[in-house]
Amino acid sequence: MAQKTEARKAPAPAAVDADLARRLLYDMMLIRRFEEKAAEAYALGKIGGFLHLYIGEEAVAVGASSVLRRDDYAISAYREHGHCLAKGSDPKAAMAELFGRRDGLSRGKGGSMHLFDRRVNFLGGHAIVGAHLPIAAGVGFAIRYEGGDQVCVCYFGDGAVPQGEFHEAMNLSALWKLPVIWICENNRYAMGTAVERALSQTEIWKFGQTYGIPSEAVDGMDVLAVREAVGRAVARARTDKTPTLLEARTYRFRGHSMRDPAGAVYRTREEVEREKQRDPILLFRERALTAGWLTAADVRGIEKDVSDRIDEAVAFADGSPEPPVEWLMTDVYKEG
Amino acid sequence: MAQKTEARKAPAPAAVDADLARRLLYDMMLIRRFEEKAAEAYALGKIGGFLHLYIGEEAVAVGASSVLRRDDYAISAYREHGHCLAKGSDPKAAMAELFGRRDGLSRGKGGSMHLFDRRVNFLGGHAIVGAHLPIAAGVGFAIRYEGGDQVCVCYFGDGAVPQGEFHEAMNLSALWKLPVIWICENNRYAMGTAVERALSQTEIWKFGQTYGIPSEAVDGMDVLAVREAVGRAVARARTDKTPTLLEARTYRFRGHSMRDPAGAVYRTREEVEREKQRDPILLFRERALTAGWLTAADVRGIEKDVSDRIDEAVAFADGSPEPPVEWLMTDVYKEG
Amino acid sequence: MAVMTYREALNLALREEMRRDPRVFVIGEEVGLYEGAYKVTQGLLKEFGPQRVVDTPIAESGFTGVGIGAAMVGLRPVVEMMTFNFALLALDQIVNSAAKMYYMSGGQYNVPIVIRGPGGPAHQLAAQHSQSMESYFYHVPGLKVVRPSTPMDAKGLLKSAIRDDNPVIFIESETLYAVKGEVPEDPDFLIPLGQAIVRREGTDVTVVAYMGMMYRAMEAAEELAREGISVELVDPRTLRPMDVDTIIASVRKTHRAVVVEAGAGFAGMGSEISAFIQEQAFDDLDAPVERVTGANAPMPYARNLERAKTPSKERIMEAIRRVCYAGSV
Amino acid sequence: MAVMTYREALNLALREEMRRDPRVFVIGEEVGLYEGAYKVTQGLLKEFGPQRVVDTPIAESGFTGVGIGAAMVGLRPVVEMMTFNFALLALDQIVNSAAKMYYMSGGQYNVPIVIRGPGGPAHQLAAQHSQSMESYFYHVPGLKVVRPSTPMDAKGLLKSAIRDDNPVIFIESETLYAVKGEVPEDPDFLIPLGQAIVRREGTDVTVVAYMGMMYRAMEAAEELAREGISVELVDPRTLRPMDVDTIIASVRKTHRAVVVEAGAGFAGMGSEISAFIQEQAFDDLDAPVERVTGANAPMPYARNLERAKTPSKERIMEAIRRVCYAGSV
Ligand SMILES: Cc1ncc(C[n+]2csc(CCOP(=O)(O)OP(=O)(O)O)c2C)c(N)n1
Ligand SMILES: Cc1ncc(C[n+]2csc(CCOP(=O)(O)OP(=O)(O)O)c2C)c(N)n1
Ligand SMILES: [Mg+2]
Ligand SMILES: [Mg+2]
Repeated sequence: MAQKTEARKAPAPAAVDADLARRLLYDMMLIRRFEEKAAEAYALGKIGGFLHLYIGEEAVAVGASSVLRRDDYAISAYREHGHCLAKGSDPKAAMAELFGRRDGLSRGKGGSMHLFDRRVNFLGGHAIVGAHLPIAAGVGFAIRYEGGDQVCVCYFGDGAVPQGEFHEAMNLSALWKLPVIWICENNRYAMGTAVERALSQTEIWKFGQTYGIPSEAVDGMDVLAVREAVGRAVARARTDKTPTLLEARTYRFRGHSMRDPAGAVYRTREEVEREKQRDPILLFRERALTAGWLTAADVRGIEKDVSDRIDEAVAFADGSPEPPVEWLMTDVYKEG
Repeated sequence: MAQKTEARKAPAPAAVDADLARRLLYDMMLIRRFEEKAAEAYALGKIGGFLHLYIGEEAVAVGASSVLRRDDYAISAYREHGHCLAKGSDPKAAMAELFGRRDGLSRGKGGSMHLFDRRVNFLGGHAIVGAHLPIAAGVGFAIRYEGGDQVCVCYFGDGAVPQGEFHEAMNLSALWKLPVIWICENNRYAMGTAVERALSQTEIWKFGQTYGIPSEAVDGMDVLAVREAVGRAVARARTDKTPTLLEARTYRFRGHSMRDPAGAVYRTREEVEREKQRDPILLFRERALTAGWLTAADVRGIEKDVSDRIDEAVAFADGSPEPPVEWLMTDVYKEG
Repeated sequence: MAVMTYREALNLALREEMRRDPRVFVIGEEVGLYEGAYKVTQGLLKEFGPQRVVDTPIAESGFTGVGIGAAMVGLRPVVEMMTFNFALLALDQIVNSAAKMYYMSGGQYNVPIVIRGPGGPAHQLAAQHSQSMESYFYHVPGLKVVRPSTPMDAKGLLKSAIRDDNPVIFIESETLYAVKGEVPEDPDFLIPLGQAIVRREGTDVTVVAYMGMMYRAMEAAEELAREGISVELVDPRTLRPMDVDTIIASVRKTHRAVVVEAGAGFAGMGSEISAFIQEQAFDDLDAPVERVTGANAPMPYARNLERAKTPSKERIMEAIRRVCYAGSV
Repeated sequence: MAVMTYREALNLALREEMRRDPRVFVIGEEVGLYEGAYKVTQGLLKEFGPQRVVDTPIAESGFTGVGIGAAMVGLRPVVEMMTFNFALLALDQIVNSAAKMYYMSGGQYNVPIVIRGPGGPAHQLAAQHSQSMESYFYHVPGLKVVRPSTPMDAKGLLKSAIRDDNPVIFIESETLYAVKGEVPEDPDFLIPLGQAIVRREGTDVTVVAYMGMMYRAMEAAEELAREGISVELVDPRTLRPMDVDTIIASVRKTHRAVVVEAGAGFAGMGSEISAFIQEQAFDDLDAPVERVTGANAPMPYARNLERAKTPSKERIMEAIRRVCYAGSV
């Protein structure tokens, strides 16, 4: 049940200090490293099915999650490793899930597209484009019903916008004033389909205006910009349950999935190279160094911690056994 | 196949003359009379199932159809008797369909909610709210594909707007430039649900703006206003395939269906009485008389013609036999 | 015991469960102010207020998804489909989200939701508004599917469905809302999901039927009794999980079976019942299991065609006679 | 005859029909510029241009409705579902609009549309992307449902589906796209819908299977031949309309039947096949019709659990042995 909790203040997104800078950089690098290692494991056949990497988009999940409480909810589509880790999940259990092992977040039954983690209120991991938006509205409904002050952050891609459920979820959240923060990760492509080939209105944030909810576009490559925009949205949602639509302008550096490695049919190499100049990790690292929030030594330290932690996650996943075959028939129904 | 036709000009909606005034008044009164007689027949048990009357909304169908060609398409929901008759269907066959008889438009298999008439390109008669909008977009797609210059008029209620298919159809028609004229008959209620309890944006025409298509609200009780607005939309659609969203502000004088006769739980008697002052037939008759387009004698003549024609329709329907029982299994599959 | 209509029994079940558990709420089109298109939710808005009796716009997949999300985090929604015909718009939410969430999450998030409303043939509502809808659900692992034929079952099974921790598809019938019957008033009266009931004991043939077809089969049975044919009538009540044992036990006794179904016959519920009967009681069968089903056509509007679409008492009687005389000569 | 993959056979069928009839067009997600998520539409954009090879946004019910509307006024759309899992979002359009239009309109508007794409179990795609989808369609009057197992069938049946005047659900398989086989190049080569084929002649038992399960059943048959059990393998190819006669004729010859199905067993395709076999060949059967089906659970991601979900060659062989030895002692 949506826990009622004494209204702890979420950290005000104001000033950046060494501590915050470290956390943001660490989380972004952790996700990046997790994804790189997952790609390796996929190539080795240790991960099967689809694998959608979040590389290039880390600032969105990290910026947003940095203003969330543990009892807030987050929900996403199938490119969700970053959202899940940013919400606080253990990379060991996440990697084990990608490996399809018994110690995985979803006991090996969900895989890469279906990470769930009740410990940190991460609600998945959904692979039908658009379908998790009404579900997010329902989580907001429950928060209001229970009189809680949590929020629900719902991440979705530009590809979900033409889907009817986007419209239904926007209208219901606006009509009923549900504390949902809609974060559209506009990485300009849905698989091979550029936004302008999918939407007659490419300024996605403008859809929110029609429903009368606060809406804005934000630079999804700037972790602080995301943090501030989401911070404002969270404040509105906690105090008077207003939903918000944020369009985070970002870019995926890799293909749609490991089966679309180049991702080069529908976009030029030049475009990809240009976008890589906006790498959210490089940008923030520079900024942190120039601003003096972090020293070069700090950064090296973070790099080391991150890579150790992910190596450990891979080792853990590798060591975790396959689920017992009886689990095929468990969790189909919950016994009363 | 969407017939290619030499571009006959549709009548310019400019000046009103006796002829046009007669036609508009005649068509509105014909629909009104048809519905009144259908209500009687329903009370007598000659019509079964649901019966949704169009009384009060006649100006929309008649104003819109007055600028259409026979080879243009029209499609609607389940409150479609008026749209079907205005497009040119024979009241005899329409009434016979309501009676479930073999001479009915749909051979008695469709009933009140599923009137279809290929003779006049009337594409039904659809009872799943929102579902016929993508179908209308498909008709527009076919017109463009065939290089024809027809248009497709799609009537739907305010209740269809919160439905995902509204959004999908708007986006596709705007993205692909399909010659569809979207006419939302906003009669302020979807069954018992007032627009403001269903939509966070109650100015329905504004949705169209987001998709970048010409959009406006029009007085749905003023047959000439509807005719002009639809005339402009049709011109745009014929020349450069631009879709349009029109919000026709109207009101249903009767209950949602014959099973909701009063329709008084969700609206006040005062409101209904007030709205009846805007009766589109009374308003236009007055105007036609004062403007001298018609004389009192003309009007009496029209009244007589209309009531004779509908009596004849009822007699025809009554006299038409039930469909032969073998028809249960015909029209399930079309044999190649 | 009180005598009440099927509609009143459902209404009472909702009231009792809403009083018992503050997490239970009702959501759907016209359930509040209008008190339900078929008045099943009459009086609920007045008693429980707009927070727990929620009117929605027409957005089936949207408000069903809202129910699923709310259920994931601990509420117990009862979603009304004004009629089940509209559930197809929400089928992705029901099948890909509700039914699979508990499994995909490795047992972390169950979805205790009830989706209820009328389904099946109605009166002259034609192809889109008059059809048997259970076939879209009973094949799906993770769902439970209920079809309650009587007021008592309507109450006892709806209460169990609401208390169940899994998604339950609860399909009523427009044609049964006015049916009267005895209903226990005890708020703790429950009928467990997954239990069939023998509506009539008999020795010559087992007839399996539910909802309107159960009543029609009962008439056929009474009439055949006069011909000396003793029919045992079994009503599954829950289609998934199906109470196979009760049906098999009956067939082992009668050695003959007829399955009656209102919906189109090809690959319907009757197919599964016929299949498991011959699988599990093959050596007991003196005749093939016969199916009496609706025609494999959409529902026509015309009264006479509509009548011909669903199994008549006569067709049920003929099938029963056939299986009874088959093999016995 | 040329040897080509299942994927190439589908591609060739599309090309031939698009060349033959200007009203035929392809529409769906990624069918054009990207040449299909599974490359079935490779080269079509280049040959036929963007007007006839239409990329869509992600809006399944929207673009399926577009196909239906276009078909009503004379075009012949081939709608690609990137995978059939997503067809649930368009199910209302398919069931309530496409399947019923011809009937509701009293024969005025037929809907010559093909909805095609891969369905069924894939490799580690988990619950939402790896499931048998045919059950949502084969029960529906007004639809035809095809499941082609070989490259030759893929070509011959897709061409017939495109020329058919009714809505046809054409479900391919990700696991078969790379399968090679002989395919007639003759552009007039068609395989009529509704005809099963005997893949292997035998005398002891009839096995009914399609798609991946057909290949697995074939392996089982070859292995059992060495044990002296002669299996006749029938592939229905079209599920609706079902070629009942070919299956019954085989059972009358062998007196035994096993139905294999990848999907969940409860109320699946196997239920219908088992039901009509015992109905129509009851006196010929020496043993109950057995079903070997997928587990009644969603599809798990883990490799070992996934393997356990669908019928193995061993389970098929055991079932065949059971029905062969049953009754014969
Ligand atoms: C309803 C539905 N249709 C199609 C697909 C296949 N598909 C998977 S991801 C995807 C593209 C989604 O793009 P976007 O929403 O922008 O997210 P991104 O991959 O860019 O993060 C598509 C079409 C799907 N999963 N669900
Ligand atoms: C998808 C769907 N949901 C619910 C219904 C039941 N229903 C029939 S008409 C109606 C109200 C529609 O109102 P509106 O679109 O405004 O049209 P109006 O009746 O006012 O002309 C509803 C909810 C339906 N037919 N289809
Ligand atoms: Mg994208
Ligand atoms: Mg309305």
